[in-house]
Amino acid sequence: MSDKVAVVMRKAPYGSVYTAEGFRTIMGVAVFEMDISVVFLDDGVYAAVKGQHPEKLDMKPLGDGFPMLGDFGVKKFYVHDESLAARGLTVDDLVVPAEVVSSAEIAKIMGESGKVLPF
Amino acid sequence: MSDKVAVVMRKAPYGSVYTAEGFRTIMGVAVFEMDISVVFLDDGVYAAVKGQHPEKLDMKPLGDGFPMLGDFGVKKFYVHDESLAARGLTVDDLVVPAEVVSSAEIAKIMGESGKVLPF
Amino acid sequence: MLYTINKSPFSTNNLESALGIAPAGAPILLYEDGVYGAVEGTRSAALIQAALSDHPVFALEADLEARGLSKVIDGVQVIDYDGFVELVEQHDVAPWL
Amino acid sequence: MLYTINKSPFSTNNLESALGIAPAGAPILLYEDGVYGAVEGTRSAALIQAALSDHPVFALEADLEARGLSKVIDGVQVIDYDGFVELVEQHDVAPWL
Amino acid sequence: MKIGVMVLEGPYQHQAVDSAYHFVQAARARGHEIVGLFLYTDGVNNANRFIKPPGERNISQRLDELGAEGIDIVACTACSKFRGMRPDLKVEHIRMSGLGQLASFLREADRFVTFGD
Amino acid sequence: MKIGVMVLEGPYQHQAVDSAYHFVQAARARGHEIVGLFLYTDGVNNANRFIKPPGERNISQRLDELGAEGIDIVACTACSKFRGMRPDLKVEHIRMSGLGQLASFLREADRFVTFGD
Repeated sequence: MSDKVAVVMRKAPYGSVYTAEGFRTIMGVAVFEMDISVVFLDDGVYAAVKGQHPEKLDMKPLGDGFPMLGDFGVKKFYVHDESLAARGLTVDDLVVPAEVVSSAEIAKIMGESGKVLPF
Repeated sequence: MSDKVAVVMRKAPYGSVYTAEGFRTIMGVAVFEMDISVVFLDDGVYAAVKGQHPEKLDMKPLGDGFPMLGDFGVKKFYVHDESLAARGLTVDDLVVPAEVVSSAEIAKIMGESGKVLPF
Repeated sequence: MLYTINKSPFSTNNLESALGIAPAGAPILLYEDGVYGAVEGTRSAALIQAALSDHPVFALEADLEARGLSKVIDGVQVIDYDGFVELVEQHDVAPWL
Repeated sequence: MLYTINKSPFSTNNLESALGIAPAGAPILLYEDGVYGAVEGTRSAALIQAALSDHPVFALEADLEARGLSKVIDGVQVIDYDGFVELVEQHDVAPWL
Repeated sequence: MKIGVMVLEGPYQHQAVDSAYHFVQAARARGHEIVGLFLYTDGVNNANRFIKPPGERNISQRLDELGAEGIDIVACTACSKFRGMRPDLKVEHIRMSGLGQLASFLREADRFVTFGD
Repeated sequence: MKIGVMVLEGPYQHQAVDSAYHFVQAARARGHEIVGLFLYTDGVNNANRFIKPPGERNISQRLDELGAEGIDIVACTACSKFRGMRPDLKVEHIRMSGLGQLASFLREADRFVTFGD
């Protein structure tokens, strides 16, 4: 019995549904008072970049939702330092003020959460 | 109007349906007298390796089918030299006597076929 | 032949694989998650920068905008779906899925 | 934590990504198309060979057999689904999809 | 020009069918004829008439509209059996057929484009 | 031990649901309790009772059997709407519910394993 879970976002948005469902999972599970850590890793960092405009694809912007998650009690956002650097990004390019963390710290966050949901 | 088509197998078997459907496409389209070139490239070379035994997964072996395609008029099999080498394989590891070809030759085969079906 | 790539070069080998096969002069189209390969200043930008000496490279505008990508590598031509169709008029298609 | 990888190391960066995160001692399980990473004599074998000094590495037998893969890298432990469950008894799971 | 299109993935999970839709619209706007749109493997799931996405684009309805405008949209029969996509679950303007239909589209088309994962 | 399982892909297209099935069988053989099997995103398509694969394993039937043996198998309601997976199309022993059910499975489980693409 534990109410901790880490949602690890590793995939790019729009090409597939996983980012959108990862977001929906965070919100949907947070409502039930789970203690959620959100980790942006690999192409998952693109889930949170500013300025997404998928209107021409008739889709809804995904990035916009992340800052609202605080209202649902989701406050722990982490982003992988190397994944940002590989993409020429900094945390200022993201829609949420995520904590920039190393590989070792991500392993620790997942380990402490115990359960990992991959999107 | 052309009856030529190249079926390019780039994905590994069993993890996803593409190899199985690529095979089914080759057979199903060959029956309608299309002139088919089959190309094994990247992880697609694994589609044709000998000794596949997916019975424990309750699946049917895919490799076994390729040699039978000759009966449907499919005789042009090509395999990418670099893809074989990267996987420590030779053409003798394959269930069909495919012609070992270079990247440039694959581009030429696809170009002459005009239509490319990716699996 | 037009080589079309829809995957991020960080996640899959599709872009590298297509560039290894495409002969000089063959146009490359980046669309869907493939447009991440067109962004400047990333670790995989070198792939497209090198390709530009041998290939015309295109990236689909709607997919770039969707993903918030504005800084495109110099020399990559940003096109819309009308431009995609125009490329298909001029070339047979090799989809690199 | 058990890191589970189901993709070919030739096609995606999943194995490399997981190995970059997994701390020393964390077990690695290769299953589905992930078992291609366990085969000796391939260009990506170096990934698992290097990992073996830091991690116990497992490969799922049914997936190896399905794909006709018999030559497994020295030190990789071939297990069945019962062994997969045993690993899950001992560790939380980080699925690297 | 005559253009054939194939889609290998289902609705919402992958962008493939969306890209195919936008491509088809652009091709028609440029005066081309779509000789056929073949829904293969999970692509057959795009034919489901019960798709009801709250507040989002309705993919099967979009395809149904393309079909009503005269585009021949075909869902692979065998793939449909594997996925429980029965004829009575389809939108009106998508029909089912086998690989012979794919062969016809390939033969008739000047260009053939596949969208997938 | 209590184990929760999630499946993110549909039948036949990906091995995910097959792996989940074999894993669940092995876990039960070792005496574990499966607290729930959550079918998410395309995973909901595994619930389709009209799946009729000629000569191959029937995935929805297998899940139905697991459900009949007491495993709580839940298809995500919202994902089902997006994919046209109506309640009357499901096999008998799979029910529909929302993310609250996923939260319950997560909370109750000692271990949680996800199968996907």
